[in-house]
Amino acid sequence: MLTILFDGIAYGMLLFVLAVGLSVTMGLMNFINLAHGAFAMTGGYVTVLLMQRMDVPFLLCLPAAFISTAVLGVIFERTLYRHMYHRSHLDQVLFSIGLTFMSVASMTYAMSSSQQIIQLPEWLKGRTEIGEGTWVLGMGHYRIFLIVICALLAWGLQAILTHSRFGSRLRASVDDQRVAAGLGINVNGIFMITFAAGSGLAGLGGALGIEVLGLDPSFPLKYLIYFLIVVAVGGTSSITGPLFAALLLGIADVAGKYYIPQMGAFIVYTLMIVILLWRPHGLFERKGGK
Amino acid sequence: MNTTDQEIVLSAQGLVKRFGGITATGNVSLSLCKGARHALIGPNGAGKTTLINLLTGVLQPTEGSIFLNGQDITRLPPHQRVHRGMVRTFQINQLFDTLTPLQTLALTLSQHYRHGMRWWKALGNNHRINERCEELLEQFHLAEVMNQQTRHLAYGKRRLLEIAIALACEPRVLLLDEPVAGVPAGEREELLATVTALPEEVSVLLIEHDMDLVFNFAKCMTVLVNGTVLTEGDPDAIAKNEQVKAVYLGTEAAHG
Amino acid sequence: MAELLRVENLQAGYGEAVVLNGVTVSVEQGQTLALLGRNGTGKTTFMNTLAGATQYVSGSIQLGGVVLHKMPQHQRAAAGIGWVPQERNIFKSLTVHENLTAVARHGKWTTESVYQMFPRLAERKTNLGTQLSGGEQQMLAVGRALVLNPKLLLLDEPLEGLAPIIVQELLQAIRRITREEGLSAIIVEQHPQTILKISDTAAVLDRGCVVHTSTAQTLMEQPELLNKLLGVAR
Amino acid sequence: MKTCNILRLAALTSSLIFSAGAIAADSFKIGLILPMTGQQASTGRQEEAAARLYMAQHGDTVAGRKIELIVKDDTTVPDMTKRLAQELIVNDKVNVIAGFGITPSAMATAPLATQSKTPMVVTAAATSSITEASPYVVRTSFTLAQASVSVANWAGKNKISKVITLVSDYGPGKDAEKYFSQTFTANGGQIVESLRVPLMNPDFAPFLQKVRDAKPDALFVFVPSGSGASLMKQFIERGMDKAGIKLIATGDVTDDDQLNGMGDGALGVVTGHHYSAAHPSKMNKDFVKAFEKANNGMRPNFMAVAAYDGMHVIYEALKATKGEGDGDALVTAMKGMKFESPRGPISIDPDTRDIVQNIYMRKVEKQHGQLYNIEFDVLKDVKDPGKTK
Amino acid sequence: MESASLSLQAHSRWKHLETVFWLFALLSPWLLAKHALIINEIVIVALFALSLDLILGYTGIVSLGHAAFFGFGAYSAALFAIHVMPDPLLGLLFGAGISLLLGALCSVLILRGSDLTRLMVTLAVALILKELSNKLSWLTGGTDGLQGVMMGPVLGKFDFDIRGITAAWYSLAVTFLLFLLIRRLVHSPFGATLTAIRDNRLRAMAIGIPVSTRIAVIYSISAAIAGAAGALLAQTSSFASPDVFAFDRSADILLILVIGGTGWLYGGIIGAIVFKLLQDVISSITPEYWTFWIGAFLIALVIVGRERFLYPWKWFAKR
Repeated sequence: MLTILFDGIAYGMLLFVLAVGLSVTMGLMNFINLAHGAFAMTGGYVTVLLMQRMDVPFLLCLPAAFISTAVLGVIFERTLYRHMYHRSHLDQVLFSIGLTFMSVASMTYAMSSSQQIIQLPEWLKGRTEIGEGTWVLGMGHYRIFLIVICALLAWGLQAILTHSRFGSRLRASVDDQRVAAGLGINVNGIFMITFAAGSGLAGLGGALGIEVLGLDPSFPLKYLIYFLIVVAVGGTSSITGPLFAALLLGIADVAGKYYIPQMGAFIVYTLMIVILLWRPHGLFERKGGK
Repeated sequence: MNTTDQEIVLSAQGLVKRFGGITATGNVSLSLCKGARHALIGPNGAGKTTLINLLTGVLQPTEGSIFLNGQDITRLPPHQRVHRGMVRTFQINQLFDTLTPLQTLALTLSQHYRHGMRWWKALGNNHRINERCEELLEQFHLAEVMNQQTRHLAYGKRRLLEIAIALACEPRVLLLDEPVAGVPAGEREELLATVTALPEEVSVLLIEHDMDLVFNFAKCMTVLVNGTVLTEGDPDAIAKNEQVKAVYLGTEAAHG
Repeated sequence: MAELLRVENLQAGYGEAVVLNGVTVSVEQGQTLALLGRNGTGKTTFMNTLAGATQYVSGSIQLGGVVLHKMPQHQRAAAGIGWVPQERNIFKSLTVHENLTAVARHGKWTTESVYQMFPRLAERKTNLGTQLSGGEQQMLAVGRALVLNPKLLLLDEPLEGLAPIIVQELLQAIRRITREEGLSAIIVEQHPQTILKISDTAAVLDRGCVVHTSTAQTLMEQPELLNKLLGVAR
Repeated sequence: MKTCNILRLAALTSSLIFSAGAIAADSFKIGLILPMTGQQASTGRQEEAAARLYMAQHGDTVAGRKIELIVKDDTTVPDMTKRLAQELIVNDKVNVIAGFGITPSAMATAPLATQSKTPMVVTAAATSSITEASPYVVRTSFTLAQASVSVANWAGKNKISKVITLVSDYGPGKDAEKYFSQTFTANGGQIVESLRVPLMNPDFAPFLQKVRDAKPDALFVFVPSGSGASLMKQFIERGMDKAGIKLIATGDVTDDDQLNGMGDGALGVVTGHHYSAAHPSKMNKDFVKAFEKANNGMRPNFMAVAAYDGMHVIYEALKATKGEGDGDALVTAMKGMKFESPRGPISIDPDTRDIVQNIYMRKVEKQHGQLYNIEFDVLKDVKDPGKTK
Repeated sequence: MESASLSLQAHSRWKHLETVFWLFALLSPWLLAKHALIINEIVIVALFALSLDLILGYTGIVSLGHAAFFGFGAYSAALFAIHVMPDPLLGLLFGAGISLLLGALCSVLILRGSDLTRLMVTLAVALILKELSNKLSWLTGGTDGLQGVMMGPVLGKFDFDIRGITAAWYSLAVTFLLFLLIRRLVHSPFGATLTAIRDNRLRAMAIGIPVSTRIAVIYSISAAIAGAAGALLAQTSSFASPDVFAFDRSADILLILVIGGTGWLYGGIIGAIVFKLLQDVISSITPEYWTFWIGAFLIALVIVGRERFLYPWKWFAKR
């Protein structure tokens, strides 16, 4: 039972890292970026290329995935996305889906359509078990690694957001864009950095996810639904919202499939409908927010 | 105010609205007679718009009740209050941007005449509605722009349409929320004229800061301060009222 | 005395609603202007326009010789505008301290000097913006503008809706900032009596135009005029 | 009027493109409908490459007729498959339709084959019942029943008595589950539990954990080839091999296309399947070499070999009918056809039009630094058990 | 002053161009007999897009799960043909009717929340239905799809032929009739109240429009039309599989509608023509990489602007 909980947490944490960037762009910039998955995929492929062709160790690939997608994010933000901020949501959807289509086809062309597989270092491959009987807790080392990394990230993000000057300026910009700018905060610049960080996180998530979710060019579309669920359920006004939503989703999914396998696919969707009917703006609606 | 021999159309009794711990409206009672010209004034943040939202059903009061023509409407949804004759305009234009003034009015009228579910006939197929549309467009100086999309109209014209829509609903009680706010000088006269020329049988509650309009229009005034009624009376009495003066000019009493 | 702010024939508004119809005012170095007018006459729009938060239409704004009206909003703080918005607009997910540090610029006014001026804020350093009372929020809004180390302080209805004792405390503080520290300011108020006492000059807005300018003293001494311009009267 | 013109222009352009192939009036056309995009895209890629390889090796003229291959992407949407097939038959007048990545696509198209008397060579979809959907269906891939029954038989003889089955929740998966269970219990084994995972399933953890908790002797798996790798890794990560649970599967799980990337954890996994890129015959060695050469080192998998053999069946039928393109004659010629394929000897069952082939038991081993499915046992001439009961 | 009645009805009057368009469309199965199949597919997609336009374009309700109704209609019609009778028109009515009921049920889900909430709730409904169609294999044939759908002749006379001419003609005729209905509807007072709700819900309430009821009604109608489109697909392809509920289908239809432009009826139709032809032409040239060009097209469309890109002739449109 504990093992199931553990697996659910690991899965949820991974979803969190993948989706948090999307939640940030939606919440902060009111921009619907359905191409978020494409950034995640890019991060994944960067890792695959580095590991397969250049034998770069896995641990080094992670920051590389983050940085390269973040840079890509900045480039896209400056050249394309910024023209889309003032457009209607439907245009944004059309635009970002177009981008996703292109990325899928380009990736198929460049990397072929088959599943990519990476070899984790040995120390990540094992498994440790604690306890006995119903309370046995079996932990795959990679999943421990995932939980640790993602928890650190979540904690780090939270720390940056709550304890750094950048964080307070970012929160100020989200709270009240107009007044923040009027008090000398460069809201556009902050948004750009945030967009880059969001893309970078997606890339990192993509890299971390190869082992669990697999990686092929259809990735951005395949997991889009999951990202959107996390964002919708978690709300777009905090870090804790998506984190909680992702964990809930991960645990519910894993536990649901374990205990009632024949209901597997229904659980997540039903849960989402129920939550959204109960709290239409997500679990962590900002008080008095829009 | 002379309420004894006149029919009371709208009355609010002991309205209280709290948001969390904050009391936005504290025990406000108000009544309008048939044909009333009543102004509601008060400094910013006095709770005027909250009061309008309570009356029209956008917000539910925490306490108190509202009667329209003697019927308790406190729990009715907004659109049913409209059916019973209470209509409002908005401080910030709330218009149908992609429709023309003509379409807007035709649609409002057909909804008013209970044609809102008719789907088999074209809008504009009804003689009565068309004629009434033309009258309203004429009356509100909108005839020459009737086929332009509302979002492309001049601000003053949109303000006029805002009131025309309300009148199309043939209100018995009309709540006007700052009708001349933001209207440039050139387009102002037209608007003032239409407000003063509203049909006599309609009871009007006006929220306004423009003293020209208030004093030209109102036969009775209520001063709202901090969510409660400070005083009520005819314009001259209000103009002379020291308490009101204090509120507006900020002698020490104002903050007491 | 040198002229600090010069606004000429300013037109601005929100979207297509033009609220300011050609406003011309000026503020001298070290002086305080009381900007008066009834509700909806354009006072707040004027302040917001200086801070860059409205739709600018035409006219010019210069602050200490620098052209302001074409400057992006976020650069105006650096140019010397210290804005205290009407609704206070405390950043609600920031603590009191963060509200100050997030925007602070180097200069004479520091978070410490703000805490000295408003000891209540020092006590509530770690509280979130939303947990403050109205008066404390107003103090924080003023403090937040001060740590920008502005040349010109824009106070938009700083006394609105506050308890009398807080009003006094704030008035004291404002008087200290403007009179003793010599910071130039524009103060918007609906209640002229309170504010004229601590101002040098006064301007009255009606329907987006300046309908009266004089020294604060002159206006204060004419209650009839005041009532006509600002009271409940024709 | 402008709308009209533009519409006409669009129609004209499209008709030009549609009819471009029709110029060579006497060519023999094969319409190959495959998923070329989306999650099944690798199937399409393998098959197209193999078909083209076959044509390159055997020339594009057979019995005096020029062979023309038209490839269409059905995006794995059955009604799209059907429409494309219909267009190929009606407009392009193809003589044979081939491909069909998933069972519903094949099922949707089968009535069309009957109606138009067009031979339909199924080179991918693997549910038993497809060949029964139309008398014009000929299959050169495999059926899951073939593979599953063989695995079940092998398991019964190898001290495996308690098994949990884990299959993807769709037609082929259900087939695999059914035929494995039938055979395995008939041989005295016990099925502890039958798990079905959703087709779109990102994480196998809960299912594998369930298996681990139940501690059977072996886990029998069928998932479509794309998910095989991640299932395998999670199997190892969960330490199930160390807990004494064997992984037995149909060959989809250790798909040759992916096997090499799975890493050493895959070593020793036993699967039953009809093709391995390591099949020790000269023909296969040549095939693999040519395929890898033509496709940037991509290793052919069982999809590729099915398309390769599909082309062979079509070529031979055409030869047998002396270049006549008549559908009935072609199907008659295909029935009972027997030949050597890179996978070994195969034949087309004259009664069911389904493939009869050897099923090999293989174990993943390392050869020349690469992972391969190395055959160690063979069940000869396996007919589709789905039809022989 | 121009008469109000004239101006008001100007929008609902038939334009010549429309007449020409529909004449051509209705004749197209004969004029372009070779392409009857793709015409049929385009028509079905156009009808589906039209149904989405009713809620998205005219009422401002977003949906990422409209395939729920499409698929429901498809399965209903297919099952009707198998278990009750093979008459296409009755099956169509049945499919549309069942979808109407489903739409009415689901309309309670979309009344609250933001656009994102609505997107996700509608999406979840479609995905749950998809899963159901997979699980209830005794009824639906599971993943393999529902086989053995044998359709009778249309009106008892016209058999479905392999060239797809009857199918195209049948779909066109149904779509045309439904289009006429929809066209009436959007130009009626009822239609105007929908636009009012889209433009400004607050004001719509303030002129006495019962907003929630209206949304529920139009949502159900839209569901019925989507169901009819699904039924057409199932009938003309004699097949239904869980794929009819797929996310891609909902997403594609949203794209198609947005490509053509929302809120003027022809948007969905033009979007369907453009998208399907592009897909067909490009994917027959490059079956593996056609999505790249579709993506490029979408981006270009958004950046250049729909008006300039697609219809220089948009002057005859509603606005």
